[in-house]
Amino acid sequence: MPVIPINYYIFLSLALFTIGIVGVLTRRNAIIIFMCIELMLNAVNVLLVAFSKMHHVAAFATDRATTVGTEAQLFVFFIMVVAAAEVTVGLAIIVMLYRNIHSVDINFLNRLKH
Amino acid sequence: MITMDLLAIDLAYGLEKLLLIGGIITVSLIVAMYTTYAERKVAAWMQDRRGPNRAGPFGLLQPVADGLKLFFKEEIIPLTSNKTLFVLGPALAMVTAMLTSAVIPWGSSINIFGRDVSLQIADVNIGILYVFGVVSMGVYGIMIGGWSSNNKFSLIAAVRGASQIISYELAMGLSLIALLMMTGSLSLKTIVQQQMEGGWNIIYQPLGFLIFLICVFAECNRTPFDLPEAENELNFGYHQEYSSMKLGLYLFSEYVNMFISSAVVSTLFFGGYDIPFVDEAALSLSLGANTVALLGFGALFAKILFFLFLFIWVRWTIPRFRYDQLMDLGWKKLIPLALANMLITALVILWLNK
Amino acid sequence: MASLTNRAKVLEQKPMSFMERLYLPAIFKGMAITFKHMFKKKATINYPEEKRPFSPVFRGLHVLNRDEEGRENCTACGLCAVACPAEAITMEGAERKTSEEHLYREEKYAAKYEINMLRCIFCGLCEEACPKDAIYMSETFAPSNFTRKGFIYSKEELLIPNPVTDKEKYDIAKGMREAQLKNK
Amino acid sequence: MHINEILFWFLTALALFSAMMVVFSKNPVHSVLWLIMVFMAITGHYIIMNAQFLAIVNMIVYAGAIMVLFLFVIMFMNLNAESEPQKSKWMKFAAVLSGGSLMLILIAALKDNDGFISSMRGEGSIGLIKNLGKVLFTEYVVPFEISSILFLSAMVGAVVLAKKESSTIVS
Repeated sequence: MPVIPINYYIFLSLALFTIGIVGVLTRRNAIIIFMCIELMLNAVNVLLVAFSKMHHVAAFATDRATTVGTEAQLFVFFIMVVAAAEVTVGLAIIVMLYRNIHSVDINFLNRLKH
Repeated sequence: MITMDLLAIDLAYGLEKLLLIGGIITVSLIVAMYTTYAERKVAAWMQDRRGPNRAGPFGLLQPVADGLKLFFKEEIIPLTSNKTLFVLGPALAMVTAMLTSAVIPWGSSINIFGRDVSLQIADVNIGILYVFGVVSMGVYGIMIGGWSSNNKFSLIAAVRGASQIISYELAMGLSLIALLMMTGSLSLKTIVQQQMEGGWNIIYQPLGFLIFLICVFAECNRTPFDLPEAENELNFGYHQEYSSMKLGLYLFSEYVNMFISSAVVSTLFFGGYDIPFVDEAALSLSLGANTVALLGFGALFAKILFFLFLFIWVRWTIPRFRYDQLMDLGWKKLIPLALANMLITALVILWLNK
Repeated sequence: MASLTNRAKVLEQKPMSFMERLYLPAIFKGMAITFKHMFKKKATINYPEEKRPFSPVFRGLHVLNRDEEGRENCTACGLCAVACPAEAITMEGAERKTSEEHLYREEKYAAKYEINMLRCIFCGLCEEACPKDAIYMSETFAPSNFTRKGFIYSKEELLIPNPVTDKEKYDIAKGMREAQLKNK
Repeated sequence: MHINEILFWFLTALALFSAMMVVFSKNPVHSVLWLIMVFMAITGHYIIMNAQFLAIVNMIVYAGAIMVLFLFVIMFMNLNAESEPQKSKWMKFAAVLSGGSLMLILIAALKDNDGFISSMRGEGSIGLIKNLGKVLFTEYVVPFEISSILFLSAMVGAVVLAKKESSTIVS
């Protein structure tokens, strides 16, 4: 039976998370930064699902009718819900930003003072 | 030894599925081909004309001729376009159009060489959600194609198309929820089997069917909702800069989409491969299971052909919506209607269970 | 504002009833209409195989006539050119020599006879003006051409085939019109 | 190697490569498309872990709705590679360095695990819509309703933000 160690998933998730962080730090385009935040959220999602599965596998060995791990997947579901809400508002803000300062460069946000 | 056995079964299983996939792709391509022919023919008949009748008997080779023409045309990629995405657009449109066919049950199982071969590529228990997932991917074919052409008409058409598809996806999903509350399953196969026993869903969900049908029209970019390709406003729509077979793929994917959505509508509301007024179980005793399965496929096919005709029929009857009317219909009429339908269905289900 | 004539009609814009606002009945009605049209008689014909019969008064391309012996009827009197409102006809007369009696019926004949089909409006006045029954209009259209020059038809192009040397073609050219007149 | 392991490595490579491309591609539209690829790869991972519902929701919500919004915004702003502002090389280097060190620390902290994920038949039923729905509408019904209110407020917020411009023009 194929067995994938949980460590692999942890590494994958960490790598995705770090790439997201690097993106937030290196880019100046507000939309790309926003996208990198989405990437970080997804890295967490992967980790949650992996942990849910791991716990389920462990519990399944003793109890065939176990529902251990459902909560983690629901967490992921709620994270997606929050992400969707966040994107609607966030993009609306970015669009407003663009209308006001004609740029999405975060270095020019100080123009909003004028 | 056990692993060898597993491998052997896997191989045969894989082969069977591969053949099925190949068959379905071939069938849907051929049907799409002849839908273009039917479109021109029916349009002609409805306008008291004869339609294409030069290529082959009754013009039956017309789609082949059209295809050949597209293949031999010069391939033009605009200089200022984004080359990769320009090529990716039509490919995506075609792939997403074909992907949906994976979860549609094209018939019950056929027994070949002692093996029960299910006429469904994948019976996943989230069948309908899969359909929605793929449909939501379909937006990208349009958007990428429209944007990468670097033409404002294409871009406007692409944005129109994308917002239309996204808007109508909502009403589509909501109209289906009422149906799913009745069936209690997302698997299309289960839904068909329930309809075989309890009658077609159209009887219980006429309003849901109507909303779903309207949304399907909008999702396929067909008249009255063909705003993305409104010739007189946007020249030609999001595929304006395309030529040769890339244009062909876009036009073709529209017809494949029509075919697949007809299959989805027939499966969800018209009993799928259920032969009307016939008890399949009794029939299979007298005719054999394989014949009945083939007959069932024929029944599904007949339903699909009817819906394809409906698509064409509506196209040559109803004029195009204005864009604000389209959005008005989607957001202010269909979504509340779908919600009301959902509520009523829920109440009836509760009342019946009491 | 007072109207000038009192004939202006006040348009009544009733709000649509519920059934009308549903649009569905109207849509079904429209679909029934288009469906009915599927079984109606087709207005188009398969052109090269099937041809629509010309009307007996159809005025097509000009033909210069010959008599039974194959002599040209035209005597270059110029009445057709005068009658032509579009001034499409030009001609040059010439005197018949004694050796040419089998070619031309009268003593004078048209050495040059040209009709500009781009100018011609196919009114048929030339046909009516001709005292010698030399020009009449057939049931063929002027075929397409690449140059303007190609539309100026010379006498050789306008003349009907000779009934003596080329009987078959003459019959064809002659017969179509007569068959039609008979059918009437 | 079993098919699941092959898929795991393939999807992991795809996800990481696409994520890199999200950060490093100059054209914002390309970034969006690469991010869609990341989400597709993650959807694939969910399918391997038999979290079918999450897989399909990930596809519909993230790839199908959220990324279309991003694409919309970017296409309308007409942002292309030329207008993309760039940070200085040193800033980039520092960012990559700090990101890398964060990753190293996190890996060092989390590497001592002996759990595993297998794909035995019958044990993966928690990811199915039936079980998730049961828990969602019994134990988690209050958060579910609250999330719907969150959505409503987000929608109202977005509309208000988008409307603001026209009101300033009027005034």
